[in-house]
Amino acid sequence: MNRESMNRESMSTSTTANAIVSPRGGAGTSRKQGWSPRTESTLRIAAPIILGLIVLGLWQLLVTVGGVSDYLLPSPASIVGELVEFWPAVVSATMLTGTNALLGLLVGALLGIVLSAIAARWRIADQMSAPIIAALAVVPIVALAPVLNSMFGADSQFGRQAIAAIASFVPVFLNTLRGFRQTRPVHRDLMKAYAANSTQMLRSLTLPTARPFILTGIRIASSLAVISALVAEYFGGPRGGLGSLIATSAASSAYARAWAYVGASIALGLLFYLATLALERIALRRVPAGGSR
Amino acid sequence: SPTDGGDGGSADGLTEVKLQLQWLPQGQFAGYFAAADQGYFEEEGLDVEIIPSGGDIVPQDALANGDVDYAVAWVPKVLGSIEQGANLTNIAQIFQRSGTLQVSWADSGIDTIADFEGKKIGSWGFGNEWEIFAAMAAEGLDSSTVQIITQDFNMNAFLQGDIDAAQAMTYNEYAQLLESIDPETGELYQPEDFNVISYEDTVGGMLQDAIWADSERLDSDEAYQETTVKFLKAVVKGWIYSAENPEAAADITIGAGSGWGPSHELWMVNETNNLIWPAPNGMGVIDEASWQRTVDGAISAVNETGASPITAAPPASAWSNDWIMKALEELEADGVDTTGADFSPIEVSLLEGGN
Amino acid sequence: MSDQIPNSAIQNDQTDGVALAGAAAVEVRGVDKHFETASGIVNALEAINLTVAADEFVSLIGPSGCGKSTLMRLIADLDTPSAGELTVFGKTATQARLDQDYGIAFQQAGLLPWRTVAANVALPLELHGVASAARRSRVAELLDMVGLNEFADRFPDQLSGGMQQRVAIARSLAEEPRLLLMDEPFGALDEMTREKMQTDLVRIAADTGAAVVFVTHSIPEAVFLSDRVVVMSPRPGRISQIVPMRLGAAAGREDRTDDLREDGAFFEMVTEVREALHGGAADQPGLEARSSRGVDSR
Amino acid sequence: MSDQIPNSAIQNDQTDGVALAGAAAVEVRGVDKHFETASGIVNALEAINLTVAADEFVSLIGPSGCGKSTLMRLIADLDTPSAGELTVFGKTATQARLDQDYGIAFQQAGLLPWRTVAANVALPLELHGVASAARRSRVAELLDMVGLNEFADRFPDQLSGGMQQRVAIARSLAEEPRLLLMDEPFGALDEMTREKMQTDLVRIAADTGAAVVFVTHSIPEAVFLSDRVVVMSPRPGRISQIVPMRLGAAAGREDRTDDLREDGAFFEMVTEVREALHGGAADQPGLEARSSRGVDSR
Amino acid sequence: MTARPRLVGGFIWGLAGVMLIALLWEGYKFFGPADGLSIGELRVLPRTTDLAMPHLWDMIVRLGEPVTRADDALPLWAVVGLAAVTTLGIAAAGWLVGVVVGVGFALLMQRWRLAEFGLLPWIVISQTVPLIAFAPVVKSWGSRVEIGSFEWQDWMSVALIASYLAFFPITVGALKGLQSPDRIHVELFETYASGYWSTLKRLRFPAAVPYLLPALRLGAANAVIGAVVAEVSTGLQGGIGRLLIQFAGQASGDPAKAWGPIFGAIVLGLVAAGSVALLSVILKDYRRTEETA
Ligand SMILES: Nc1ncnc2c1ncn2[C@@H]1O[C@H](COP(=O)(O)OP(=O)(O)OP(=O)(O)O)[C@@H](O)[C@H]1O
Ligand SMILES: Nc1ncnc2c1ncn2[C@@H]1O[C@H](COP(=O)(O)OP(=O)(O)OP(=O)(O)O)[C@@H](O)[C@H]1O
Ligand SMILES: Cc1ncc(C[n+]2csc(CCO)c2C)c(N)n1
Ligand SMILES: [Mg+2]
Ligand SMILES: [Mg+2]
Repeated sequence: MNRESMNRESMSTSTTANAIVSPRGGAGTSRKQGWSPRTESTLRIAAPIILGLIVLGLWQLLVTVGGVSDYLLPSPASIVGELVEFWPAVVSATMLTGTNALLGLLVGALLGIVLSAIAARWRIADQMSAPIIAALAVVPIVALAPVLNSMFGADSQFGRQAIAAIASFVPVFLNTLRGFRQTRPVHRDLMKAYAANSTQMLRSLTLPTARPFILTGIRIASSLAVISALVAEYFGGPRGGLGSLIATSAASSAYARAWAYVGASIALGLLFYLATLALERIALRRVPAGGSR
Repeated sequence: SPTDGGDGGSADGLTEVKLQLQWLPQGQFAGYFAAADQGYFEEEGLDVEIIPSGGDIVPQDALANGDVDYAVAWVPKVLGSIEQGANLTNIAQIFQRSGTLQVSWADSGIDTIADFEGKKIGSWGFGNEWEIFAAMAAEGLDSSTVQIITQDFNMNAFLQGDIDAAQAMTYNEYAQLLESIDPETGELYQPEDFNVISYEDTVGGMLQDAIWADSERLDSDEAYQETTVKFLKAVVKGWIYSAENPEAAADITIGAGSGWGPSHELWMVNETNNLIWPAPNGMGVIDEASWQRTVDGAISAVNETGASPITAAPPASAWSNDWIMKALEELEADGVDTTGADFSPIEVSLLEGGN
Repeated sequence: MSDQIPNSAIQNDQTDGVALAGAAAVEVRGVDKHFETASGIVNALEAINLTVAADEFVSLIGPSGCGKSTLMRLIADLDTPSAGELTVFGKTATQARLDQDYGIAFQQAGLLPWRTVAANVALPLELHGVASAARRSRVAELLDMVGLNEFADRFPDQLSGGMQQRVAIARSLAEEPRLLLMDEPFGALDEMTREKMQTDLVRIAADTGAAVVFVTHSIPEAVFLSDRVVVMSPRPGRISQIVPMRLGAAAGREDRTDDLREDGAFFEMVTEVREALHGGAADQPGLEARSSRGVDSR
Repeated sequence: MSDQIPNSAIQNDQTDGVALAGAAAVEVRGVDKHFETASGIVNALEAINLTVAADEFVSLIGPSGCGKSTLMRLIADLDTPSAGELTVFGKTATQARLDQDYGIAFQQAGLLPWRTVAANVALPLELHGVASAARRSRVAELLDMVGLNEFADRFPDQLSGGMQQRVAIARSLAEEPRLLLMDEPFGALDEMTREKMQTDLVRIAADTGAAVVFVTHSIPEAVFLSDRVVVMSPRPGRISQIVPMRLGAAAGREDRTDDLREDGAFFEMVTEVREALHGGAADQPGLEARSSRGVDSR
Repeated sequence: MTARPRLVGGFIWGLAGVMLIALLWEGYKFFGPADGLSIGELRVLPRTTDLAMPHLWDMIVRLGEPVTRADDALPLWAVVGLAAVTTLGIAAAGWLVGVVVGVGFALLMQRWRLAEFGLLPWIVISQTVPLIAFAPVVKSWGSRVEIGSFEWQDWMSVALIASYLAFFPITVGALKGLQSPDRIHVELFETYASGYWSTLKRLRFPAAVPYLLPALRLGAANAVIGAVVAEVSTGLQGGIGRLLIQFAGQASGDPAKAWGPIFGAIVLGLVAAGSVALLSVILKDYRRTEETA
């Protein structure tokens, strides 16, 4: 791996990725903590749920018994109450923001894959894109939102979708590029020995090798897309999405309602995350741990 | 808690007070900065910290949470908070009039609220939209008959035709329009280029910048009561200074961190003065009719999710003229004119970019 | 009769009774190969002369870094010689590659992890446009040959190392190549599996009549499999000796069964290759620091 | 004289003239080891009985999965037996580990890549609070022993595989353990380097007088190194035979030079172990699908 | 080829990439339709007006001009630069908090797998909560902290919010890193009867370095993004976030000015990520990976 790709790699969010995909037990963990596989898979599901319930319970207790006012800290019960009361608005807002995020994710991921294929193929394209990618990776959305609204018009959802696309593009690009560079010498030799042409090479080797990396990139991008689409709503454009409703509710101190919308946005982010995680799991099924070695 | 409001004191014997603004430092708040700059607070024995806010800070919540002693906020927004359980009192209605406009192009045919139907209507959201919904409700329109578009920090969306009628404050966004180049002429836009609907002239007009205090402390905390009167006295003096010395007031706000250019800042101070002065009942005194109009409007306004800022009239504790009256009396005793009888605005010419 | 030969001489190259049917499978004449690296030029191969007859089994043996893999890669046209001439069945190496005249297998099985066993074996057929029905029957046949038809639908990670290597061999045989190139194909296997695979390979080579060029580190393996063992020495990589195998009665491929491994003639040949190897090798093969991580092709 | 022994019988275990100085280095009595896995219980070891005398060199050999590594890990107290008793120098395995009675080396050198060669060898000394001066001189001594003092300041990735393995061996000897445990330490090396390392190991073991338990897949390696070769068979892992090495004149450790490898007695013992192995092993060792990727400890 | 010419080559090509984007901007601005290109309702290519896409030279010239016509006004670049330094300081504080919290969580989860099971899903979910939803809460709660002579400052709220974005990649990277030692190494330390802390110091932390470095770099970029967003959200004075809204508000009359803080934010992010990259030079010996012979 050359120096550049090393830098690239470090900039990507892939570390984030793999730890979550393959929470490791075996290596790096002492055998003395061994649970049977069944206990382990039970705990893996039960532990977070129990922890969540405990925190939720404490929170409710704090408000109902602890004397913290419901105005300062809305209780879970009142949040659920608002959620029920404003359910149609919650659903339509979630749909709107979700659609923006999904479109952004799809376009951003597609662009990321295509452009990284170009960067992987031509070194010059890689070097030329490097500063731009680096800049995109660090630019705060708040900086871009007003500009994009001016460029594409504040009356359409395009600005939000563009922001979600930019946010998704970066991790997909970086991970895919890494994936394209993972083909093993033995496989490349093999394809050459078969006198495979470049299309066959791409279809039979490069793409399948990169696939887990692409999917890891998409998974990282998924919740970013949601949060970006949502935050972009704070900066203009048509109303009706989760972001503008959170802002409006909070501005009138309707915090329980604001948190109901926040809850919906968490659920949306989680839905995106889990959907892409499932996709990744399916694709990773056949690739030995650590992607391709 | 840092909220001394009368019982704590700083090293030099002054009482520490925190005032939460509802936006960044700018001419809209010139009176408070002038009072600080001219030493009016100090004369009253107060050491006032003026705290600006940003996109997501809700000033009345900072007050309700006890983070600050007083807050500047629009009435309909605070009414919403009061209904949610905040215990706040309007102690001085600084702006006597609504400064909100809905601006459209001169040739757009949008001359009244009724013309909004089917149009793309801009608003900042964040609770600034209730006047629109209230005015529309009076015309029998609801939020589903228009498309509400959130405006960002500038008027580009309007200038580029993304929205048909944009929300604008007389003292700020309207000036932004007049500081922009018309690409067709290469010159700045002129007032004739626009149709302007002022909410003050509609049923939807609502009371805006008011000073809010903590109701409980007003009831029970004597030191806070004393501080409140002193504080209001200084504030009134600050606004009088701003009315009489708009240029100097503009310089003070720029010095306090406003990032606007000098011409825009001066425009803002001047237009803000226009919303305050003259004040026939005395500056800061709450006009019961205007209050009632605000409450009615807030009850009738319904946004696209079906939410209203308030569903019922606020408690009586939501406003009180006691404190401002006391302050005005003391000032008048000193021979200060608190009605701005001879106030007259100045002429401000805006330069490109407000610079 | 393992006489030390000068590097340039190849007279005894074809003296051991192997009948030449048409062109030789591989013909290497005065081939050099240099690599340019960050730390200078590496002379991987120098003055290599070697002829492999059309149904001959030739092993390359020598210490690490002596250029065995490099020579094999030149034959496979995965690299080009710096000097000299190299033909495969009388054609250029490139033409032979394009014509798919050889099958190849490496130390790592190199299976594509996302393909099933059957799909891995089918890969070369697929790439060369063999119709799907023909492909299926050929794959079944090949898996039969390596004893894996029960595992056709498994994925590589569900197989043991030995099984993976068999799949790779089946794949290398898919297009009935007249030449098999194998670079330490059994290097990663344990001794017992390895012996089994050797026996299988001898059988398969006999069945198909293909020529084989086989790289190995194991002397018994080379002896067991080969008609001739080419002993190489490093820095620069040269052929230091070519040892023809004289295994008495068990010289025919079909006779090379496990019994041969306990035969006196076998041990004799092992000793002979051992001596050839030690005669030509650097004295402390392990003691040299690797020049650079990148170049190790394993 | 490699008689088939019943698994429970260990009579001939100590009959080959090795003088017992105090407690045996390793004493394994009726040990079983089961693993619980997702797909059921694996009987890795069953009814294992073995005694290793205090200066004896014992090799474990057997097909993949027969439990060699597991047995070694039990001795090292990296795992605990499911049943039976196991003592090291008369103490429990845990106590022996805490007392640092053994040194250990694995198939992979397992050097810490961020430490220099010297710092890697110094690691156990550092962990046990040896003063820095003493540490330095001991490290120099050890690197001398494995012939690597010139490379003290290199990092592992700058060394060849053989050199890395020597560093690992130096590390395992750092605290002069009376017992060396080695799990296929030469498995990844090429044949020639491997022979060199074997010769070195025999010398080092003779110098230090340590007992050695050595896991290998290579019959010649086991024969060359060992006083006794323990042949194991899988499913469940058992000791199928223990073959004492009778290498004639070259039986003493100091006499095991490279000449031994071409000795008739050597080939005889190789054949004997081969037969023991084939007698007790499953017939198709390569043909079993790996149960799970994770458990292969290589 | 040695590394230096390649680095220089990369730099030149990178510059060429930036030039290409500039050329595309101006080229499109010249040839593109003033109102952009719409497909149906959706504008897919931006408007080319000076309002939406100012000339690049205007942006550059604007940087050199005084920020306002006031007598003592500094040039725009100086104002942006000062603000960027302020934000960098706050982001650095947030990053440090993120490092402490992230590594702390990672240690906890590495030590007890139950903690990993229980916490990790929530840590993932935490990142789907829109920052903006709780920025005011942080500010409000922070303002009530007063311990002795220590009084909570507003910039600390911003730093805390920045740390919320920074801690995530660091947690995940550190966890993966701490779990990364090969089983062979863990067991080696076990055979040395090495205790938890000693193993941590000599094995787990060194082994975690290659995972930590990219995570720390990602954390730095995130800290900057978080700081900027929190500045916007809480209205903190003096930083680049404040300038972003301030100048966005002036973009109708002075479109080029709004780009000043955007460039500032990008440079800021690159500097932050770049300074962490310096760490990897210092720790280069820990980036050596094990070579299996
Ligand atoms: N692509 C390359 N670039 C530079 N040097 C190379 C390259 N490939 C091989 N070499 C060098 O050429 C020499 C021969 O390498 P080769 O891989 O052919 O040896 P080998 O005999 O196959 O060794 P091994 O037994 O370890 O596989 C070595 O010194 C190696 O470092
Ligand atoms: N931690 C474990 N969990 C479950 N099964 C295990 C575990 N460790 C080993 N096994 C199983 O125990 C049996 C013996 O394994 P072991 O690693 O000891 O074999 P081995 O003789 O060392 O094999 P090899 O020659 O491949 O190293 C195998 O079937 C293996 O799958
Ligand atoms: C995010 C955001 N929130 C509010 C406003 C508008 N605004 C800020 S203060 C204020 C009262 C009068 O100035 C108004 C209307 C905006 N432009 N952007
Ligand atoms: Mg090789
Ligand atoms: Mg093993």
